[in-house]
Amino acid sequence: QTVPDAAKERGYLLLPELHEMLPAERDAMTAFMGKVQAAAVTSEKTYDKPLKVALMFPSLETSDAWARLNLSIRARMEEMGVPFEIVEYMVKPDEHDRQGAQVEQILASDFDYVVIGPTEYQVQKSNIARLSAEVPTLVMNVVNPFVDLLGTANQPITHVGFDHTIGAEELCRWTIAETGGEGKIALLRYIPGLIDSQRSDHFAKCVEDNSNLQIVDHFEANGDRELSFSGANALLSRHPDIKMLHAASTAIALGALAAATERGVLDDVIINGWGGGADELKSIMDGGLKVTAFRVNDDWGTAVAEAIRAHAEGQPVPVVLAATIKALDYRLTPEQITTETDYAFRYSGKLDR
Amino acid sequence: MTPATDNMSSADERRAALLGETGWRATMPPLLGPTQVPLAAPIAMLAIIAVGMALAAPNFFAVGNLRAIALDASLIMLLGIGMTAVITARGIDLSIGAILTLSSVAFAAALKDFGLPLWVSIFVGLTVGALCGLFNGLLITRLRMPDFIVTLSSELVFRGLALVYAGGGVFFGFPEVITFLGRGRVMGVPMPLIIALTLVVVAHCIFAYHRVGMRLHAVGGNPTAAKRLGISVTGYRVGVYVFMGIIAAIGGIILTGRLDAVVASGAVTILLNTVAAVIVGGTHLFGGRGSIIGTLLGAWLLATITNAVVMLGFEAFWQHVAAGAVILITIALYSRRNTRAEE
Amino acid sequence: MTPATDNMSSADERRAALLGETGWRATMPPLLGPTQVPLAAPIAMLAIIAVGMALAAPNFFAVGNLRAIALDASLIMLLGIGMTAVITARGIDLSIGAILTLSSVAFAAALKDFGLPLWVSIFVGLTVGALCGLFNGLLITRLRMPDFIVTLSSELVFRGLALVYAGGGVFFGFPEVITFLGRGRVMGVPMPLIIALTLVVVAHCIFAYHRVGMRLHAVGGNPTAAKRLGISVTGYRVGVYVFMGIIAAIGGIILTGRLDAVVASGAVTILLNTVAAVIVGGTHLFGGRGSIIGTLLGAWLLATITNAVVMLGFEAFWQHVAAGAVILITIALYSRRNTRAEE
Amino acid sequence: MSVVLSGIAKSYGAVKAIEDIDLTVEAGEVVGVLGDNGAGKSTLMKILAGATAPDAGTIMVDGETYNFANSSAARDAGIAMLYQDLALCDDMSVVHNIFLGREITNRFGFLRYGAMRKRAQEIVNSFSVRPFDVRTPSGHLSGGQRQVSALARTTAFGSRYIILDEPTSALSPSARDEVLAIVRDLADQGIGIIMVSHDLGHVRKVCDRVAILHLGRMAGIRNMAETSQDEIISLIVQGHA
Amino acid sequence: MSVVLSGIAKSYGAVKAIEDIDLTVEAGEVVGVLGDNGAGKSTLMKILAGATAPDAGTIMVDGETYNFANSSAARDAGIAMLYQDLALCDDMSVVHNIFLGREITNRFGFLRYGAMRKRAQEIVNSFSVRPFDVRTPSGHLSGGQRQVSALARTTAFGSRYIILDEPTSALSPSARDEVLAIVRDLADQGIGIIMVSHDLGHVRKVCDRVAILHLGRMAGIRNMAETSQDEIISLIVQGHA
Ligand SMILES: Nc1ncnc2c1ncn2[C@@H]1O[C@H](COP(=O)(O)OP(=O)(O)OP(=O)(O)O)[C@@H](O)[C@H]1O
Ligand SMILES: Nc1ncnc2c1ncn2[C@@H]1O[C@H](COP(=O)(O)OP(=O)(O)OP(=O)(O)O)[C@@H](O)[C@H]1O
Ligand SMILES: [Mg+2]
Ligand SMILES: [Mg+2]
Repeated sequence: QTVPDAAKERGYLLLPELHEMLPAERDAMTAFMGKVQAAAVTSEKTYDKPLKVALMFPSLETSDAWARLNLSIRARMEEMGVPFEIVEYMVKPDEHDRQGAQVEQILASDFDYVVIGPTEYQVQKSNIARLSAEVPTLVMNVVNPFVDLLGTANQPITHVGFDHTIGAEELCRWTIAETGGEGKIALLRYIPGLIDSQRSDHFAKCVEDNSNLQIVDHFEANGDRELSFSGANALLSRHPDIKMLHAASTAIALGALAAATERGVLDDVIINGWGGGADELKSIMDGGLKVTAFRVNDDWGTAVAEAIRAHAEGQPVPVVLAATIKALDYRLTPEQITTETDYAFRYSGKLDR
Repeated sequence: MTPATDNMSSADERRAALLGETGWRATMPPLLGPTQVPLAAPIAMLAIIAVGMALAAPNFFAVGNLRAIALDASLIMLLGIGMTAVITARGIDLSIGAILTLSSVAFAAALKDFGLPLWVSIFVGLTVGALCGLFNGLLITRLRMPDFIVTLSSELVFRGLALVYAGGGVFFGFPEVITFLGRGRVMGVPMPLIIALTLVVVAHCIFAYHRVGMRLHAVGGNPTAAKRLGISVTGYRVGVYVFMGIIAAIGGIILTGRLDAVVASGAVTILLNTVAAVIVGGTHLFGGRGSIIGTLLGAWLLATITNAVVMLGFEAFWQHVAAGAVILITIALYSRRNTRAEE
Repeated sequence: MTPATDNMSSADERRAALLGETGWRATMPPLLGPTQVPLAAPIAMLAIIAVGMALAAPNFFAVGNLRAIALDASLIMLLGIGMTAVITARGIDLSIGAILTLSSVAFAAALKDFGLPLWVSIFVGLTVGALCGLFNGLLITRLRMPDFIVTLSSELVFRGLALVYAGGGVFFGFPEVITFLGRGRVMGVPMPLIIALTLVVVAHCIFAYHRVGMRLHAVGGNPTAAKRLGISVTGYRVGVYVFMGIIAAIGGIILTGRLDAVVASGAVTILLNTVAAVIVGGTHLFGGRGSIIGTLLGAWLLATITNAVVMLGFEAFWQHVAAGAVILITIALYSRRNTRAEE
Repeated sequence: MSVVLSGIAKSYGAVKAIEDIDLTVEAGEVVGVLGDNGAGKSTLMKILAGATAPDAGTIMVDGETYNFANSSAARDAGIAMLYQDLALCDDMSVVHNIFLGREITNRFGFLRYGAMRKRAQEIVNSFSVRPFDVRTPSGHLSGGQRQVSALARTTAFGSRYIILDEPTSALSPSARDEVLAIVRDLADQGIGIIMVSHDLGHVRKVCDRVAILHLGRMAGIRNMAETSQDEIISLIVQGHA
Repeated sequence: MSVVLSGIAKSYGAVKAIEDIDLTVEAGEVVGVLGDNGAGKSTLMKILAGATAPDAGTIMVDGETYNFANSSAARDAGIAMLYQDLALCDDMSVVHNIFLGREITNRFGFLRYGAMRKRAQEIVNSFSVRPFDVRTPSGHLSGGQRQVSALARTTAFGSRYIILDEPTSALSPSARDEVLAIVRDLADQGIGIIMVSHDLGHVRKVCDRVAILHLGRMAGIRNMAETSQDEIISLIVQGHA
C-alpha cells in the first residue's frame, strides 16, 4: 500500500486517505459501527476481574460532548455485562506536559486499557506511541492515524471519534446551498491547533474552493463565550453586510448568537453550531442558530466500549472508528430533531435543562 | 514693620488663610475621594483611540457598535466595582470567574431543577456568590493566608463544584425578565449598562464620600493604623470579598440573560479584563488608593480595545499583540504621571 | 557582689557571650539565607500525603509513579527558581507561559525553518527568553509600571507573537539531544529532574549564601534602603526578569524534548502551578523573604497533589476541588505558623 | 479615677520584653515612663492601649477591670495612644488621617468634609510654628509635620487617658515646647497622661511622677519633686539608685 | 578637605522645600543643622547624600565638583548618611543590614558570615547599654535598637563625611551620650560630620558650628563658641536674631 505524499508530509492520514489505502478498513469500520448502532449484546466471556480503564480527558470544560462520552462508555459497558473500573485523568487543554506526566503515571500502574483524548494530537504523539507499546490504547476525538506508527508496535488499537473535516464539509455544503454561494463569511476560531484547523480552515477552504463565498475576517475567540460575544460584535460592526459567522464550537456559537440577537440581526446572519449538543438543537428550533454539525454523540462512547470489549475478547478492531456527523438545520421539525436526539443521546440522556 | 513681626505675621496669615477658606472649594470633599488617583492616562488613551478610529474605521461610531462596546464594558465595569473595593483594601480576588459561574449554576439549578420561583432563585444565586466571597474572606483574615493564593485555589474549588453539579451540561431557556436584564434596552440603552452605571454611581458615592469608603482606603493603606484606630480591619476585608461575591453573582445573572444559557465552563478571560481595567483606571495594586471612576474608564478602554483591533482589521493573532500593547501604553502614561507626582 | 556590679557585669557578660560564640554555629550562615522562611507546612503536608497514600494506594510508591511525579515537579521547580527570585525582589511575572512558548517557537523555528545548528538554535531560544524578560524588566523599572499589569499584558504580546509565527501548527521531530533532555534518564533518574535539582542547588547557594542573593532580598524587602546603600535596585529588578526569561526558555527546551513537539497554544496553567509552588514554599508574596528550598518542596507538593487525587480515584471534576483544597490547607498550616512567629 | 496596671508581663518568644509591672496613673497627672532602649516601654504602652495582649496581669480603668481585645476596646474605655511609628495612612490627607475612625458625618454616614477640614486645620494651627495645609497627603509631610498630625489625632477626641510614646522626639524646640504645654494643659483639664520619653529635660518640665523600666522590670517610681536627675539616670542605667 | 554646598535649591511641586543654600563642612568638624519642622533639613541632607537631585546648585567634595546621580555616587565620594527613617530591611538580621552593600565575602562573592557577625556584634556592643544579638531580624528590635543598628552601619565603613539626620532622637539618655561621644570621636579622627538635630543640648555638646534653616533658607551660620541659646532659638523661630 502506498501512503499519499500529502499524508506523509502532514504526518497523519485523513480518513478518506486511509480508506483509499486500505479498502478493507472501510468495510470493517462500517460493520463495526453497525454493531455500535445496534442494541448491546451481552458478553459470553467470563472476566475474572474488572477491566481497569484509564480515561484521559483533555479538559471537560469545553462542551458537553466529553461528559456524554463518559456516560455512554459506562452505560454500554454495563449493558454488555463487561465488568470495568474507570479512573479519570483530566488536564486543561493547554497542559500538554501534565498529560505527559499522567502517561508516566499510567504506565506505572496496571491498567488494562487506556483511552486518551490528546491535548493536541501531534504534541502527544510520542506519548501515544509509548502507551500503545505497553497497554492497549484507544485515541479518542481524532480519527487520523499517524503514518509512521501504522503497523508498528506503537500503533494504538484504534482511533475513535468524529471526523471534524467531514463535519466541516457538511457545513460547507449546507452553507453553499443556503447562500447560493455568494457573500462574506467571518470565522470565529477555536483554540489554535488540529481541531480548529479541521473545523475552521477546512470549512474555509471548502467554501472558497466550491463557491464565490469569501472569508473576509478571522477572530481569535479561543473557544471562550465572552470573547466570542465581543468578537462577533466587532465583526458585525466591521462587516455590516456579512452573510455568516462561522463558529468553531458550542461556546463560540453561544457568544456569537447572543451578539446577533442583541443587535437584532439574527435574520440577516447565519450562525452555525458545532457539535450539536442539546443546547444548539434547542436554539435551532427557537430560530437562533441556523444549522449545526451534529455529532451522533453516544455512538462515540459506545464505539469506545465496543472496541474495548472486542479487543478483550480477541476480536479484530478497525484502525479507525468514526461516528456519524451531519448537518441538521432549521428546516427540520421538532419531531425530526427529537428522533435524532433520542438516538444520539440514548445513553447520556438529558444533560441539559 | 520689622522683619520679625513680618515673619511672625506671615505664619499667622498663613494660618488664617488655611483656615479661612470657605465656599464649596473648601467644603466639597475631593472629587475622587480620600486619595488622589490619576485619571489622565485612560482618558487620553480613550481620546486617542476615538480619534484614530474616527479616521480609520467610521463604522466604529455606528450606534450598534457603540452599544456592543457598552455591553462589554458594562460587565467589566460591574465586576470592576467589586474588584476596585477588593484591591483598595489591599486584596485581590482571582476567583471571580468561578464565583460567577458557580452562582449562575446555582441560580439556574434553583430555577430549573428545583422549580423555585424566579425571585427566590435569584436570591439563591446571590447567596451562593456571597458565600463564596465569605469563604475567601474568612480564609484570608482568620487564617491570615495570602489573598493571591487563597483565591487562586478557591477558583479551582468553586469551578470544580460548578462542574460537578452541572456536568458538561447546559441550562437554557430563561424567563424574559432575565434575558431583558442581559440584553434588553430602555430607550435604546442596554440594560446591563444601566445596571452597571447605577451601581457605579452608588459605589462611587460610598467609596469617595462615605465613612465606609474612607475607612476602606485606610484598611488598604495602613492596616495597622486602621486597626489601632478601632476600625475593624477584619470586618472590612471580609466585607469586600463578600461584596465581590455578590457583584460576581449579579454579573452571572446578567451574563445568563445575555446568552440565555448557563455553562459551567467559561468566564475565564473576564478576570484578566477586570483586573486590567481596575489597574488601568489608576487604582493602586497594593492597596490604599482606588477609584471607581477610574475603573469605569478602564473598563471602557478595555472593551474598546477588543473591538478596535478587529475593526482595524488586525489579523487574528495580532489582535492579542495589539491589545497587550495598548494596555501597556496606557499604564505607561499613567505611571510616568504618577512617578512625577511622587518624586 | 552588689546588685550594681551584678547588673553591669551581666550586661558585659552578655556582650561577651554574644561576641564570644565560635564554632560552626556562629560562622555558618543561616541555612535558608538572610531571611527566615517557614518550611514546616509543606514538609508536614508532604508527609501526611505520603502516609495517606501508602495506606490508600500502594501503587503510589511504584517507581514509575514517583518518576511521573518527579517529571511534573521538575518543570514547576525549574520555573519556580526564576519565580522565587522575581517574587523575592518584590515582583511577579505572569508572562512565563508565553515566554516559554515564544522561546520554544523561536528555538524550533531556528532549527527547522532556518536550518541553524542545534547549539545555535538553543542559543536563539535562550536569547529570546532573555529578551522577553528584558522587555518586562525595562518597562517595570524604567517606566515604573506595576509588574502585575506589565506581565499580564506582555503575556498577550508574547503569546500573540508566537501564534503569529506558528499559527495552530506543531513543530515536531527534534534531535535526540533534545528528547534526551526532556525524557532521558541517567541511572533511572529523569533528566529534567537532574537539571532542575542541579539548578536548585546552584540557585540556593547564590540565593542564600552569596552577595547577590543577599542584595536581592534587600531589593525586595526595602528598595529605598537598598538604593541608598548603593545597590542597583533597577539592575537587580531587571536582572530577575531576565533570569526568569532564561529559565522559562530552558523550561521550554525541556518541554520540547519531553513532548518532542512545540505548539504556540500551550503552557498557560503552568503559571498558576509555579506561583502556587513558590508561595506554598513560604516565599513572601510581597517580597524580601524567599527560599529556593521552599520552592523545591512546594513544587514537589503540587505535583504530588495532582497525582494523588487521580490515584485516589477522584472523579474528573472533583479533581479540581481536591487540588484546590490541598493547596489551601497547606498554606493555612504555613500561615498559622507564620502568624505565631510574628505576633 | 485612675488607670491601674498590675502584674503585667509579655514575652516575644524567648525574649521577656516586660515582667511583673505595676503602675498607676491618676486622672490629671502626667506620668513619665523612662528606660533604656529595649527596656520594654513601648511594649507596656501597647498593652495598655489594647494593641498587644499581655501574657499576664490586669488592667483597671476607673475601677473596672478590662481585658482589651483590641485598641478600639481601649479607646472605648477612654484610653488613646500616640504610637512611636505614628500610624498614618500616607496616601490620605491629614484631614482624613485625623478623623479616621471618628469621622464627622451626616446621619447617613456621608462625610461632612468641610467641617472636618476646618476642625483639622484649627488643631494643626494650634500646634505648629509653620502651619501646613491639612489637605496635603501625609506622605508629603516632613518628619515633624507627621508627628504633629498624629498628635493632633490623639488629643482631638477627649479621651480620659492619653498615652504618648515619644511625642516630641522629631519636633523642633519650639514645637516641643508647644506640645509640652499642651500636655500640661490636658492634664490640668483632668486627663491622665503617660508619656514615654528619652529626654529628662522634658520629663522634668511636665511630669508629676516618673516610672523607670530596666530590663523589662519596674526599677522604681518617683515623685518628680522628690528625685534628682542623678537618681533617675542611675535607675535607667543600673536598675537601682 | 571639605564639602562645599552652594546655591542648592529644591522644590516639590509648588512647595519650595529649600532655596539658595550655601554651606561648608570641613574635615574634622561637626556642623549642626537646626531648624523648625519642615524647614528643609532632611531635604538638604538627602541632596548632599545623593538620594535626591537638587533643582539648582553645586556640591564640591575635597575640591572636586560632583553631580550625584544616586547615593552610591555620594558614598564613593566619601559621604555616608544615617536617614531619619533608618532604612533597615526588617526581615533581615542586623548582621545583614549592617553589611548590606559592603558585604565581607570570599573572592567568589560568597558571604563570610562568621566574620560579618563578629564584626557587627563588636560594633553594636560598643554602642549599647543593653546589647542585643545581631542575628535578630531588625523587625524585632525596639526603636532605639533599630537606631543603633542603623548608626552602626553608617559609621562602620570609614567615610570621610558623615551625615546624621536626628541620630539621637530615639535613644535613651545613656545611649545618647555614647552616640555623641562617638560623633566627637569620629570628628577627632578627621571625619567631617553634619548632624541634624532638634536638641540644642546635644548640638551644644558636640558641634563646632551650627547652621540654621528657616522656611527653606539659610537663616544663619554661627560658631558654637560665639553664639547663645537665645540667638539660636530666635534664628529657628523667626529666621533672624
Ligand atoms: N516627597 C515630598 N513631596 C512633597 N513635599 C515634600 C516631600 N518631602 C518633603 N516635602 C516638603 O518639603 C518641606 C521640607 O521638608 P523636610 O523633610 O526637608 O523638612 P525637615 O526640616 O527635615 O523637617 P523635620 O524636622 O520635621 O524632619 C516640607 O514642607 C515638606 O512638606
Ligand atoms: N514584635 C516583636 N517580636 C520580638 N521581639 C520584640 C518585638 N517587639 C519588641 N520586641 C523586643 O522586646 C523588647 C522591648 O521592646 P520595646 O519596643 O518595648 O522597647 P522600648 O523600651 O520601647 O525601647 P525604645 O526606647 O528603644 O523604643 C526588646 O528587646 C525588643 O527587641
Ligand atoms: Mg519604644
Ligand atoms: Mg527631617
